[in-house]
Amino acid sequence: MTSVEIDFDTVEQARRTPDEEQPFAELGLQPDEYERIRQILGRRPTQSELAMYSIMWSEHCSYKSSKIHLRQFGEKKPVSERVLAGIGENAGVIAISDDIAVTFKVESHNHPSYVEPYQGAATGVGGIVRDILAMGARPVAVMDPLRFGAADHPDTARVLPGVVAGVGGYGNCLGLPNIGGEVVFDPCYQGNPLVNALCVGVLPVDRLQRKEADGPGNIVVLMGAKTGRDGIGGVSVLASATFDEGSEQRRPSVQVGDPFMEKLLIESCLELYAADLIVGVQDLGGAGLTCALTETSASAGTGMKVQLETVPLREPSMSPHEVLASESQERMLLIVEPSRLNAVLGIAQLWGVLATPIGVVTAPEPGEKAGRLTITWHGETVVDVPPGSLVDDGPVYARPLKEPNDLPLLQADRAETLPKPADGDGLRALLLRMIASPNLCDKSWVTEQYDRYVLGNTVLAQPEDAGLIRIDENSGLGVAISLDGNARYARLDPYAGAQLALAEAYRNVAVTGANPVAVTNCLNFGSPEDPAVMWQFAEAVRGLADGCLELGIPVTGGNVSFYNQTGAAAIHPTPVVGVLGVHDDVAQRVPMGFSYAGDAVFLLGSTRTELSGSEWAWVEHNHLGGTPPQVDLPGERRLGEALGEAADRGLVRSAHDLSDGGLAQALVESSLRRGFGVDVELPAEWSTGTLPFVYLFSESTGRALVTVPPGHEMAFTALCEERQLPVTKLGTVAAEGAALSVQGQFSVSLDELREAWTGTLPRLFGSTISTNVVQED
Amino acid sequence: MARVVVDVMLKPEILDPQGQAVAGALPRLGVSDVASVRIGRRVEIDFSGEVDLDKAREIADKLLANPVIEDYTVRVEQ
Amino acid sequence: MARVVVDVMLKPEILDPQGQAVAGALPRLGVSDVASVRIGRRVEIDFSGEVDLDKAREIADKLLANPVIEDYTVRVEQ
Amino acid sequence: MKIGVVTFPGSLDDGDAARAARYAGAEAVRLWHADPELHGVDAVVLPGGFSYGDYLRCGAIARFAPVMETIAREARDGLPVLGICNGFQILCEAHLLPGALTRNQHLHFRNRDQRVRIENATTAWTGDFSAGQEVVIPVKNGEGCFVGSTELLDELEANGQIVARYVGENPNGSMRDIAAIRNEAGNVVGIMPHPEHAVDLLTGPSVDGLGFFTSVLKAITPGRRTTTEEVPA
Ligand SMILES: Nc1ncnc2c1ncn2[C@@H]1O[C@H](COP(=O)(O)OP(=O)(O)O)[C@@H](O)[C@H]1O
Ligand SMILES: [Mg+2]
Repeated sequence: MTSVEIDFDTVEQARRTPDEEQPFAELGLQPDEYERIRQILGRRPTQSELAMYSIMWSEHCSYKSSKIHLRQFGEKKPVSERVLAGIGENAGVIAISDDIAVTFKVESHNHPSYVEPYQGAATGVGGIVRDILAMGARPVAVMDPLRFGAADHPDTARVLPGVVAGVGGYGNCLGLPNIGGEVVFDPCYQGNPLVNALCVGVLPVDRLQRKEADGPGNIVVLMGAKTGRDGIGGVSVLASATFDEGSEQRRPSVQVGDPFMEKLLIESCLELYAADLIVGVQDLGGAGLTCALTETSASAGTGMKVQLETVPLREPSMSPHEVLASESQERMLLIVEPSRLNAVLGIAQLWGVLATPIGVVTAPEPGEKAGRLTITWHGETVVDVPPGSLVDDGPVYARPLKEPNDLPLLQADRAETLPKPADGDGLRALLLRMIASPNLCDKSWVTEQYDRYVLGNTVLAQPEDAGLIRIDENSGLGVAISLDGNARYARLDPYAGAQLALAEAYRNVAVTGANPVAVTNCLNFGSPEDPAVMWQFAEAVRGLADGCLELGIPVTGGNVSFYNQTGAAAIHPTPVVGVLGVHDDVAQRVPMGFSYAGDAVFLLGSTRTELSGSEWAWVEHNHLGGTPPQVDLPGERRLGEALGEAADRGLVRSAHDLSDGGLAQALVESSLRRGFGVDVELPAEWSTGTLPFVYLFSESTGRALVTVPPGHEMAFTALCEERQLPVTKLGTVAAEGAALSVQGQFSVSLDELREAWTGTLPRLFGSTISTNVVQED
Repeated sequence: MARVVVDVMLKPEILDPQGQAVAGALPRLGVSDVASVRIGRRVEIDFSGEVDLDKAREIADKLLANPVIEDYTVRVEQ
Repeated sequence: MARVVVDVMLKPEILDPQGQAVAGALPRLGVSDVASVRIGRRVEIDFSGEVDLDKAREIADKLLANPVIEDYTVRVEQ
Repeated sequence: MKIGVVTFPGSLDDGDAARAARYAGAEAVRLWHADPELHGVDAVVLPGGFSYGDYLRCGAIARFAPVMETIAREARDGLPVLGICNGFQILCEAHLLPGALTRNQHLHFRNRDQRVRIENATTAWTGDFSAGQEVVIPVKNGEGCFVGSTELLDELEANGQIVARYVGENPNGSMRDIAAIRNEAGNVVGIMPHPEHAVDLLTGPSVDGLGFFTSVLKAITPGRRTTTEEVPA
């Protein structure tokens, strides 16, 4: 081939034209970063190499701003023999018995979901499912923590229905039950909704897969969808226009998902794992082939020779740098011994999935510690790099941190001083307003769009406190997961806010009777270049790491999403924390709803006057200020242990954690769940003036509402007292269809409660078509 | 009564799983010479009075198509 | 390469909730003179060789449309 | 007794249908879409899911699977066939049942526990119920709205071919609240709600769904379906 015909940049050309100007700044690289690349290569990078470095060294892939902080999750890690794979892998893997492990992780897909809500959310689900699949696991459930702008803002009517349909469209079609999530509204998310997605998978302990591209001579196989131009620039600011000024077509950064293809990909991968046919596997997500090729070879210390033109393309006109940067969905990279190649291709064919050998693993040159990744395009070398330089040698920043200027004033402006209702009528009216408010109202309009039954192992799902799935049909072994985050608390105190999210997720898992064992997290923040945001981030990570150490459960994985802001305004810091717990026998699960008239109702934990950052302050006074509720992790631990033992001994009929909206909200939810009323008498010391209000709406942590069947009360209270866990008898469960009554204060029929609680979302989003374009107000 | 037809198709570079699935099923109908199938939406808008093509274009742009991933054409049907 | 376009629309007597929803949203765009909106599918079939209209008709009849509820038209695109 | 459960690419509730068959006391036999052989099963379930992604029209592509040719032939000979959700859609597309299933009127996928009244207890799949009995079974579909011409609907009513109706809120806008229908002979039934998800109180809202699977075990004559080379010794 003569060089005249070549319309793409090659290594040879790069050597010949060292001074050619390159658009590194447009690709998001700093001048010193570009200089580093030239140093590493000993020449200017080719167009393809430049694209690869710019993606791999982007914030999203390199964690350059967060790395120095995230280290604490390792440094402060509590000892746990359960963790088989932790941070650094696609997802954390936790042994739940001698031979069964689970893997779980949460990730964000925030920006794409704002641009194209349906596809953005759908591909968010698809991406996290492939991470779980890459560990060797069968994905068995998904969850979706979501944050939107104000519920009544016209653009929320564009974003929310699309996001929900996308989460459902992809998850339902994959056959994964959706077992929980969050729907939270706050104006801070107006131009920047948060779409986080969690997947959990199950694998035999001995089937854990590795991503290492070990064994020189082994074949590199790309399996799944064809590669197209979609998503180029999704990860970094890479846009093909900057390469190709002539045909300036803006490429979309949103990909379209194909859940059917993903389902076939899952089934074929699981067959490959079961037959032990592969050496390594890696999913393709952000940064596509670039990330998969470099990570698999770098982690093994090997090299690769890849013939890029063998990659099946959807659009034949793609150039090599586009193929390398494409974020086309539903693809996996496999490392296969040559003798197994035919068997692998055969399984792919059985499921109707494309599988194509694209290269071979190579050994390091004699004297070298690591191999090189060389990529050719129709015979010409377009990439020749040490793969480790892309994966591990990216820039690391200790960005400046500074407490936000407004924080002292904000913290001084306490909600405890706001006007409060002081009589029964006022409380009754307040209760009805509170349960109808967007954050506290019934979320069925959203969750009914998700399949919760598929796979037949869903024991608890939304609106229960945690999702609980059966893992082993014979023994009843299962896992419970809850995801939580309260950004208002985190805004007021990010250290405490992260711990409160952890505490809430821990509590939600514990009330089902499960034993919390591991943590994942998705840290959604504004721009790391803003010292105030960076301070929030640092505090949140420190809080979470300290909290996990104190609770004795390790962080096994997670995700960071920066740049969540509109103009200069960052979202509230939003650490979303997921806790996974193990249930030895899901038949002993504890649901949240009252279910027998005459059962005793107890409140566990202590109530304090804690209204700052509360849902009440926000709904009634549009107020955010003060300091969030006190964190009491030892108390959470005692509560969890007590609930676990009570569940094992069959002493409790229901348990429901208290969080947003306090005791009042918990009483309403437990009543409406199965349609049983409740008669409550407030403790004498809380019965006068505005104290009943405080008791009902304070958001003190470490509390749960529990019902105990007649005859077990003594045993139950003794169990709590042994653990120094405050226990207060509040009253009894009333008859089916009765009312919620607070003696001396008010009484509301369940019908009236239900009408207020369920009406809000259908009223806001019931009409099904909204415009496609962003709506300003 | 006058009718405007809006055809909405995914942009050529965007994956079309629907079309792909149909193309994959054709061999079973004994069809082997189809290179590609793309599936989009056809929207028929009947105006009660005069056709308002500008209005139709606005409807297409704001409601019927998502310009991030879809192209559309608007025409009056004869 | 030659293209056949198959338009598939719900029969007039079958309710089209999608079309209705779009029609219902029009007043919000300030459109009040639309009598009805119907939404169907537009399928573009690219043959690798000659257009085979009979084949296309068979594909439409057996696969692309459900004759119980849908009508279709098949035409070669110019 | 063997109940076959077909897996198409994109079938999702196949494992659940097999589990339900086992709970009812049958042996569950997995059938593969590309294999025309029914392996001696006495009845067949077409499970829920999104066969072939349900991209064109639900069930439209699955209908052409090799296994469907055999099922269509045997069904005409009396083989009991139950199509659940996507399976119901496939049966309509394959013209083994009349009418069609279209997009839910409210345009959303909907998953909820649904009250359903069994209208006809004479089919191969509903013999264990009594006509008029109300049961609770989950619905979960995006295109479960049954439509047909007035003549067809009248005919279904007159022939007792409406097997079940929604009670309370109709979850998808289905005409005449139809949740399940049968063919004229009564061996082929299509149902939109998912009986296989109501077989265990641990994981479902009731155990009402089990009745469909126990019914068929009583309706079939063992061995009737085995082909010569598979006659058990
Ligand atoms: N907030 C976090 N906490 C703990 N681990 C994290 C966090 N963010 C990222 N990680 C870990 O860093 C690694 C790389 O993350 P990511 O790039 O999201 O993974 P992937 O490439 O699989 O999408 C993963 O092991 C992930 O678990
Ligand atoms: Mg990964």
